[in-house]
Amino acid sequence: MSVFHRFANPNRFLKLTNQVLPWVSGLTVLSLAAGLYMSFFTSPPDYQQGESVRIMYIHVPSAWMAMFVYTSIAIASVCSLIWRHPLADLAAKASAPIGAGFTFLALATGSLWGKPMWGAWWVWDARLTSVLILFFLYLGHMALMHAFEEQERGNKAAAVLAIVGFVNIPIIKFSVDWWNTLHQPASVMRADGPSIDPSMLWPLLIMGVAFKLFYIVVLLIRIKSELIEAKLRKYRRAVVDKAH
Amino acid sequence: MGSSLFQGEDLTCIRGGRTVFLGLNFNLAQGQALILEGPNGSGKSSLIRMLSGLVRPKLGKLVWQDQDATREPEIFQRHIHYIGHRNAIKPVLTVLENLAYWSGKKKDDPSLDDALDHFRMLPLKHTPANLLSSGQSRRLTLSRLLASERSVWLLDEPSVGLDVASVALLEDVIKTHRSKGGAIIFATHSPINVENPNKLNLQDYSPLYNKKLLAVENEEDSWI
Amino acid sequence: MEQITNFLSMGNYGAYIWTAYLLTAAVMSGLLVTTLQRLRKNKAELEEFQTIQNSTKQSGHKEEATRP
Amino acid sequence: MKAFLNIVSRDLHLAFRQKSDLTMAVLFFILTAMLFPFGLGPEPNLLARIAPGIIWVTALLAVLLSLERLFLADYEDGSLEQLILSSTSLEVAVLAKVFAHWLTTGLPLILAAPLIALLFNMDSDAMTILLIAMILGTPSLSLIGAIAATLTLGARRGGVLIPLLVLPLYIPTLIFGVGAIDAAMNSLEAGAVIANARPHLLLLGAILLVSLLITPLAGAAALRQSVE
Repeated sequence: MSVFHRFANPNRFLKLTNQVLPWVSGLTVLSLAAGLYMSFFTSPPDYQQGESVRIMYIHVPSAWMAMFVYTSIAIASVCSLIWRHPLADLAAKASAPIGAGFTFLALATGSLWGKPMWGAWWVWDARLTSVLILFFLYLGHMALMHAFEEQERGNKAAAVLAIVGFVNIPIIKFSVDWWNTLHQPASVMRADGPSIDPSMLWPLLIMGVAFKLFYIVVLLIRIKSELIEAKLRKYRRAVVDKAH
Repeated sequence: MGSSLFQGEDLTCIRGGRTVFLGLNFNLAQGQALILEGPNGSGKSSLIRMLSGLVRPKLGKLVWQDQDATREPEIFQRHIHYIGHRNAIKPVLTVLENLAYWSGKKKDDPSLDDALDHFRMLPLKHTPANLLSSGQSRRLTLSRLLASERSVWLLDEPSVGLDVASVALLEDVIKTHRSKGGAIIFATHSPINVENPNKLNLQDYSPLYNKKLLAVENEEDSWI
Repeated sequence: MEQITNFLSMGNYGAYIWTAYLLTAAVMSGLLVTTLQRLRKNKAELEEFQTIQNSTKQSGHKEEATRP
Repeated sequence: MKAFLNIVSRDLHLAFRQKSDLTMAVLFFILTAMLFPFGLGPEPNLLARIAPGIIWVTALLAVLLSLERLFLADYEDGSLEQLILSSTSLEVAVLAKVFAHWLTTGLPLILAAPLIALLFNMDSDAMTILLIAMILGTPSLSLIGAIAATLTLGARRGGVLIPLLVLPLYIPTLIFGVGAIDAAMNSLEAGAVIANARPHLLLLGAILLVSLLITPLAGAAALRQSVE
């Protein structure tokens, strides 16, 4: 009876993860160190914003991650709903806290950058508001996922929410172009090429890569942990079934 | 016995990470009655819900009149009537309004009166449903079977809350339904007498009771 | 010494910049640490279960063996 | 279409048999809005200035209160299973239920809004825009709310979860709803009222269109999961 072979094979996934993990972790440490060094020592102060521009090297990558992780969750949710792949559910579940963390960082570091530049910790402009909504979407996703007795139902409900909430992502991306706001417009991800100096662009990009690698490391460990939990649940059930 | 109406091949149901039953086959022909047996947790309700199309089988095939309907339960949903544990009765509506809504018929349709009469509910026709006893509610629910005129009935514990006389009414209705070529699948703990029924014991397909299946399940690497 | 204070003051933006970086470090290491802790806890529990299972399996085999 | 009207008339029927359901949202709306003059003082200019925000926020909370009931009764008494098994397309059924919900909560709110606007000294131009904005905005509130209502069926703390899921998604409607009235109040020439409010109203319309598209799909998917 080979019926169970047709499901995802978690053992193969675990084996692959264990092989990849040391390499990704090493790369994360390297790129993080290089990014930090460059953002403090090789990049110049901004001619308008002075040294405070150094907050950019964590603020902008955090904001990228906030959107990137949410997009990953939305893609995983589509896979979960259409192909019912169990690993997609685990990936979405494992990603949400990481995404929420980075969204919080984007908001907090933005606030710390905004205070000296704009004179206010917070302004209610389109970009900030839409990122705040994103943060609440992450919280709602996590709450919904854990709100059901049956994990399966939580996964599916959260998947629908993630897909519905995805409308927010283009709004965040283009809010600075559509509305004239205090927040500065995009300077890296532009159709006609980045508009900032290479001495600032490089540390920014390297930090961006470092954050993404960090996400992959934490994500893989979390999925691994979830898989072990699933195995534990199976053992516990077996004990109950035996007593039946 | 008529030709094959509804078939299941190698059906597997997994709920909350637990295999409820696996490798289950059944065949329902016109005029047949299939009784699902088995202790608590062997998956009787799950199977009935799967056959109604509410739950999709994880593995296996559902065939309706030689047509593969595994992916499109809509094919057979038009021909079945499912009655679950809950009665789907709105307390603020009258007995007749409740019946009319789910059978999709006008309130003055004579077949509604007939259906109510079969289950001795006609005198309560204009009573708000919140005044009904649990047995009366169940009888109202069962009268939908007659009003909706579907060929296959899927009944999950239809006799819950019914007294002996009402169970006899149900047996009567089932008999007429079968004689007209209808088929029926039901799960029950209390005896309902039907002529030459086919029986399916879910215990044989449940890893919880059939330890041979448990071994098969445990051997596999997949645990999610 | 003066170089270090200059570096730390960051053109008078030091308070904002260092708070931002420290906060980032705190959140990221927090994510990593909680994740690793959970993994370790789950791994330990799994090992416990597997040792119990193995011992019951062995004793089960013995029982079968002793039965004629 | 017939199935759509069937469901709408049934839900209206049910709502009219239980009149408390019908009046609760609108009573909440009026009472809550009336608290603000007591809290902020009766100064007419101040009240006129903040009226748009108060009307929208209280309307939003009133809709929020009614959301949990939208699908819960059908879910609990087994009607939802029968609805899914019936020949009606579930997407149409979701739209019908949402439409009935709007008729029983959104519409009364729109009818009550001019009363509150009068109490807050809003001028007639602003009141016209308020009504247009609410006609465009309240259906979106029902539509977006329905998604959360279907997603939380069977959840442990459904009632607490719905606000968490729904309020962030309501923010755009709130922003443009208030923005439209503010723009109308700030226009100096009489003819410019509509022109100033126009972009906000168009955005409200866009939100309505997007939610009209998303809600039936997401709602039907969530309903199917809820009975699985």
